[in-house]
Amino acid sequence: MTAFRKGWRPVSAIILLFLLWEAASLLFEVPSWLLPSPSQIWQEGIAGWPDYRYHLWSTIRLTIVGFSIGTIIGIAVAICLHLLPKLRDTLYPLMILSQNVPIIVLAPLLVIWFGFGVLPKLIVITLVCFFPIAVAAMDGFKQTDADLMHYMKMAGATKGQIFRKLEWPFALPALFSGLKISATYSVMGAVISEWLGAKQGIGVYMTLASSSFRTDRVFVAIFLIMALCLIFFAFIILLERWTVRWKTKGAKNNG
Amino acid sequence: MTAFRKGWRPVSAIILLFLLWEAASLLFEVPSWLLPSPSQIWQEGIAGWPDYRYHLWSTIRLTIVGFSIGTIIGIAVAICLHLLPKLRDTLYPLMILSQNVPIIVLAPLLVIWFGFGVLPKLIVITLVCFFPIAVAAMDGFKQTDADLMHYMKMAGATKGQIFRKLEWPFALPALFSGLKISATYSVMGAVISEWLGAKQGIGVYMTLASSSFRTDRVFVAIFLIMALCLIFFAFIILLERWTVRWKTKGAKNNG
Amino acid sequence: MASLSLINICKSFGDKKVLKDLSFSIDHAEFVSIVGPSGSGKSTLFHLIGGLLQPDNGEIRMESSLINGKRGAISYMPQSSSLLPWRTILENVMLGEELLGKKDEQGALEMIAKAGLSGYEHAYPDQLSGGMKQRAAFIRSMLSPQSLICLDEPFSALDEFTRLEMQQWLLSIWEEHKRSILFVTHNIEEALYLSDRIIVLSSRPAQVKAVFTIPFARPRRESIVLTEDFLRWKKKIYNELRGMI
Amino acid sequence: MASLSLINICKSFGDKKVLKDLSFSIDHAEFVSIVGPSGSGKSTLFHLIGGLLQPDNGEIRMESSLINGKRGAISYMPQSSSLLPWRTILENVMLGEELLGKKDEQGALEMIAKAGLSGYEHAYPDQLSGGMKQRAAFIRSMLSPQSLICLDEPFSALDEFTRLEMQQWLLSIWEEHKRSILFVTHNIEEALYLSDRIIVLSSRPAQVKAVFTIPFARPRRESIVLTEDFLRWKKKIYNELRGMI
Amino acid sequence: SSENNASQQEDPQALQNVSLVLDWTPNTNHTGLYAAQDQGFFEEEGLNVEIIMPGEAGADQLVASGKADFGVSAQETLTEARVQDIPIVSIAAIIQHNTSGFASPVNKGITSPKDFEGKTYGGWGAPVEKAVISSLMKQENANAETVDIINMGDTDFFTAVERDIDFAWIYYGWTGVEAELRGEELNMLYLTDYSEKLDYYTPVLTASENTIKNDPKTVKAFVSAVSKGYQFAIDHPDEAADILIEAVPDLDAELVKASQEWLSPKYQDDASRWGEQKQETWENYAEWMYENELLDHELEADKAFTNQFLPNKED
Ligand SMILES: Nc1ncnc2c1ncn2[C@@H]1O[C@H](COP(=O)(O)OP(=O)(O)OP(=O)(O)O)[C@@H](O)[C@H]1O
Ligand SMILES: Nc1ncnc2c1ncn2[C@@H]1O[C@H](COP(=O)(O)OP(=O)(O)OP(=O)(O)O)[C@@H](O)[C@H]1O
Ligand SMILES: [Mg+2]
Ligand SMILES: [Mg+2]
Repeated sequence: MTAFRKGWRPVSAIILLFLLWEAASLLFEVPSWLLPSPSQIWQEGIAGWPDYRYHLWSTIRLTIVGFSIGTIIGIAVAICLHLLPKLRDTLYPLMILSQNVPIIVLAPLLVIWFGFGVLPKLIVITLVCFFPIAVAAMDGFKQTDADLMHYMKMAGATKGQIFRKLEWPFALPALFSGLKISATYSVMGAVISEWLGAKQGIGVYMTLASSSFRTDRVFVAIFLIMALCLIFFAFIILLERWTVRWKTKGAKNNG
Repeated sequence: MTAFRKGWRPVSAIILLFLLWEAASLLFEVPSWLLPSPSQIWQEGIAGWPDYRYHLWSTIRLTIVGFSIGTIIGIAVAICLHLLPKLRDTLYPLMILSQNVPIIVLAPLLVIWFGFGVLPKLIVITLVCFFPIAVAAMDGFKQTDADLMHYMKMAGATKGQIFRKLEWPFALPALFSGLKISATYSVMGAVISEWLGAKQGIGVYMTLASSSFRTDRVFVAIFLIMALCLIFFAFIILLERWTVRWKTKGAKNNG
Repeated sequence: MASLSLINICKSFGDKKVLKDLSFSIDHAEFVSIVGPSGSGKSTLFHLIGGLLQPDNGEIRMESSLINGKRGAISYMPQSSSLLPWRTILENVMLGEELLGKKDEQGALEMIAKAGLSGYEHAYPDQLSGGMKQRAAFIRSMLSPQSLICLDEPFSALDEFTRLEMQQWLLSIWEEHKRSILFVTHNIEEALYLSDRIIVLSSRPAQVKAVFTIPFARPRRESIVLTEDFLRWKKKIYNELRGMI
Repeated sequence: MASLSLINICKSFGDKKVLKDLSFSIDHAEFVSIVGPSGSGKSTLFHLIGGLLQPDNGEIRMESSLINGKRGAISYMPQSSSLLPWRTILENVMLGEELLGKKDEQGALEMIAKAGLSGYEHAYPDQLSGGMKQRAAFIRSMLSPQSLICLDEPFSALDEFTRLEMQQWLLSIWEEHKRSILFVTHNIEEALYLSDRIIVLSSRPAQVKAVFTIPFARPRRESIVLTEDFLRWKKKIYNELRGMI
Repeated sequence: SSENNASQQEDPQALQNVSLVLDWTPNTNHTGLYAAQDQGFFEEEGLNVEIIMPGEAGADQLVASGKADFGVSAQETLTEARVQDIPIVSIAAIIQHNTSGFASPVNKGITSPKDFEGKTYGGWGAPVEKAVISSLMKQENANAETVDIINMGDTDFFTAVERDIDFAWIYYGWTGVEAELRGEELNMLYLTDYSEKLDYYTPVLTASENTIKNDPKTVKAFVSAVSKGYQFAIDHPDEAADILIEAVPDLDAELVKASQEWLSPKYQDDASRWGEQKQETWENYAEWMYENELLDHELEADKAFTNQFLPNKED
């Protein structure tokens, strides 16, 4: 997780990648409609800013709202299913099923049921986000240290107290593992949801670019999506560091 | 995880759901092109078997191969990045980025590079599967119990031994958490990859059904996908039980 | 009416019989020690009293109510210190109180100081030595408000002097608040110095092998361990235990 | 040439000085005990010798080579038993050997039987009592082939008889194989009964407060603990320790 | 468009909100719609139209279910939809003749359907593709079984022909024009050149049977505004292209202009008025589909379309 502190490594790897790409473009004279060179993408990225900034904002808003809802639902589902084992037995398989309704097929139904508003889009992002969080959190809860659990039970902790004071903090690292996966998917989820029929958003920008054969703009969109994802991911990692800091603070001689 | 042993709960929940759905279809006279009733879907599922069985086999094969490759790569990546922290610092952000190249955009590139054969499809499934596995495994490795780690180090275990004998078994539960998420996505990955250009597969079957307005067949396809996913998921859970059975065997009085 | 009574308790793990027809009781404000071979079932006994396990047979009564499988009736210090790694020592020692709704930070800080842990209030368990963790777990059980305290080898990781300090402190708390204490130890001198009664368990399956009522007057002084009487008692119990192994 | 020598070792955690200019050495086939107050730095000392931690200052030499930060040179039994929960007892006790490439299942089974754990070869650590886990960890360190064994309070969770058995067994192994042993304990009698020398550490920051060479002849008999001489030594060390607390 | 804003502010209540779903991303097929909006034709008819991209949802079901009032579709899909009892109706043909066909880079040497033999076709996996290819090839006594049909999914034409694909089915007005702009020479085989029956309407405007029955006034108003919009696009291709570019700035301006130039004359073409549909065209194509086993049963062609909302020729 020191990935972001020691930022120079990945950054230089990426720069190297870009240089190779640029060189290859020049060398093999790849036509730009097939694969634009980084410099062309960069130019379009600068030039197109006034065009796509509204799209960008719209996607960011959608992602944040969707990811938040997905997280809340994911955690809530994990908690409910964990605390109510019978409910878990009933719903867990259904939850897995929910992940396998192909969104592309769900899309028309969602639009037919909920219209073209923001609701079907949020449903899509939520569907994409909540599952990794819920699975990771449930597995985390399940793996609580047995000795600590024994103590809590003997000390007369109620189910709720055991959950709040033991299982929850214990599952936090696992939960963050799920959050990381979800954060990564949330931006993609937003973009997909925009294909559901939206007026703005990176997804729309990309479809338009692609259908008018502007490969350079498609790549600008890809890089915007990537940048958004990285920012989200970094945010989760910061949150993780801040939340489970006892791990780093306590285990100093974990040489 | 007793979900599958106590199978009657989810099964009855699903049956209930179907009954409600059927009743609603009858009651509100939903036209079948909008939302077919379960009985219609069931009929088409029976009647269409000779039509879609080849599609089904093709998707199953693709999923198994893709998921296996994705798992191997995911685990290999996690191990490499874990054992070589510098490499991790360099590649982890790139790995996150890899998750955010929208597949729909990657498709043309994959086609350019690898044609319309099976290779680009496997790449898509692998891309979808390896990430949750890699993230979960890496987080699992990181959370190895400090006391045990101290002992292993003092006992002179080499990096490889520490990994094989301590970190790996310790991370198994986390790894399975990731495998579960991936298994769920693998079938969807296969279906999506079939949209990349395939001659057969559930994805193809579904596109055809959808473009000729056979909503009932679309739902047959959805249910096939779901069934496949559940089977994969169940398989992973069996494997988990069998692999980390010390957990259930050792902690009997974890009442 | 005894504070806690166990009547014909049986417990097996799989086909391993651990406790067999075990019966004894503790009075109000009594200090009872349990000694017995390693692996005889002392910790299991505590798990039964604490409601973590259900006896296969028999009754556990507190005052007059049956508490088989009921949790939270006792204050407990486990054999492994079981501190929550994400809580500081201060937060950890207040956990028992917290679970029952009332926290007394001032009291906790005083206790921490008395246990020689001042300066570590805000350290995490990972930063403590084995003995220090044990002391923290001990404070936690002392701060819990229940009237029966079960201590599972609380001082095993302490040097003789710290151990003596802790013993004296335990006695002073006990004499002041008059709670009942059930105390597992392997140290016969410790058991003699602290207890009103000593229960000797046989090896597995554990049964009550002998019960000794210790006649030394209270309050007890440290010097008591040097008396002839004390040595005689020590030999007696020593022989009782030796007979078994 | 001493088997192990520590020269002017210093170690701090943050701004807490734990070890300060600590020097001592162990000869070949010598049995040295370390006693000292809880939290003084004994386990830290072992972590330094084992290479888990680097001293801030000073040298750790084995034979004549510097082993600061070098791992695997000693066989170690940690204070917390640290058994791998997914391995059976048999697999756990062979871990130390396994790491160095050679496994001897027959020998391991014999050791397990001697430690009174027969029947538990294929049990998981969770199914063992505290004392049984400690014995398993002890066997593990005995089975490791290194010539210096560091034991951190190996018998603290054992009843007096099991402890005595283990002590005698330890002595017999030691006399047979002539390995060097560094032994942390809080039990002065134990230290006296087992050791050639006893090193008394001061409280934090730990320094060598005193070193006693124990003159009792080998092989030692259990009855030695009842001799006048033994009691005199016990008082001597007791007083040395008391001076500090 | 400043005057539109003014009229909107004057009396916003009077405008009726209707929605229109496109069939794909906005392109020159849709110019008339954007022109009608920009020129205020919709407002003149008392409509406030929201133009929506369909995304993956597909317009037909949305229109049929009433989530959108109007849609853009094509005769081939509408035929299949109606056969599946989906109640939508074509209310105007946007382009009189089928402008689609099989395109291939010149170097592939495909100048007639005969040359398809042994080549690889890249499509989207619909049975109709195979049927069309075979029927064209049959006319030249070529063996359709030798054509390798591959589903190329979302891959675009230019990318696909770089790889394993030899020819694909495109709309000339967009992809073909793009090729011109790129200076890529294409061999284009229009369907209309080979079969009368394949000269179907694509794209068309649609409304649901419900809307037509319950709200004919709105449909009438809508169609007449759209009709004016397309008339505008026919008369002023350049301005119309600018309107589209302004409305959807993310489109490639050059392509839009060139495409508009090509397409403007094709909207009305040889018909007596824009939007006119002939029963014969509907019957022919449905018959062809039925013959090729692409339909479960025959289409009632007269119910599939209507000219009743088109403005009278005198207008
Ligand atoms: N979860 C379990 N599954 C199976 N056997 C168990 C389990 N827990 C304890 N036992 C067995 O029960 C017996 C008694 O264990 P217990 O922990 O009560 O001993 P103890 O008297 O506390 O020993 P010590 O003094 O060593 O702590 C042991 O033989 C142990 O193996
Ligand atoms: N990781 C750490 N971070 C900060 N301080 C530490 C850490 N590990 C140990 N210490 C401190 O070092 C001191 C010595 O600890 P150590 O475990 O060596 O004591 P010990 O002599 O083994 O005590 P005991 O007999 O209680 O086991 C203690 O004060 C402890 O708080
Ligand atoms: Mg015990
Ligand atoms: Mg220690």
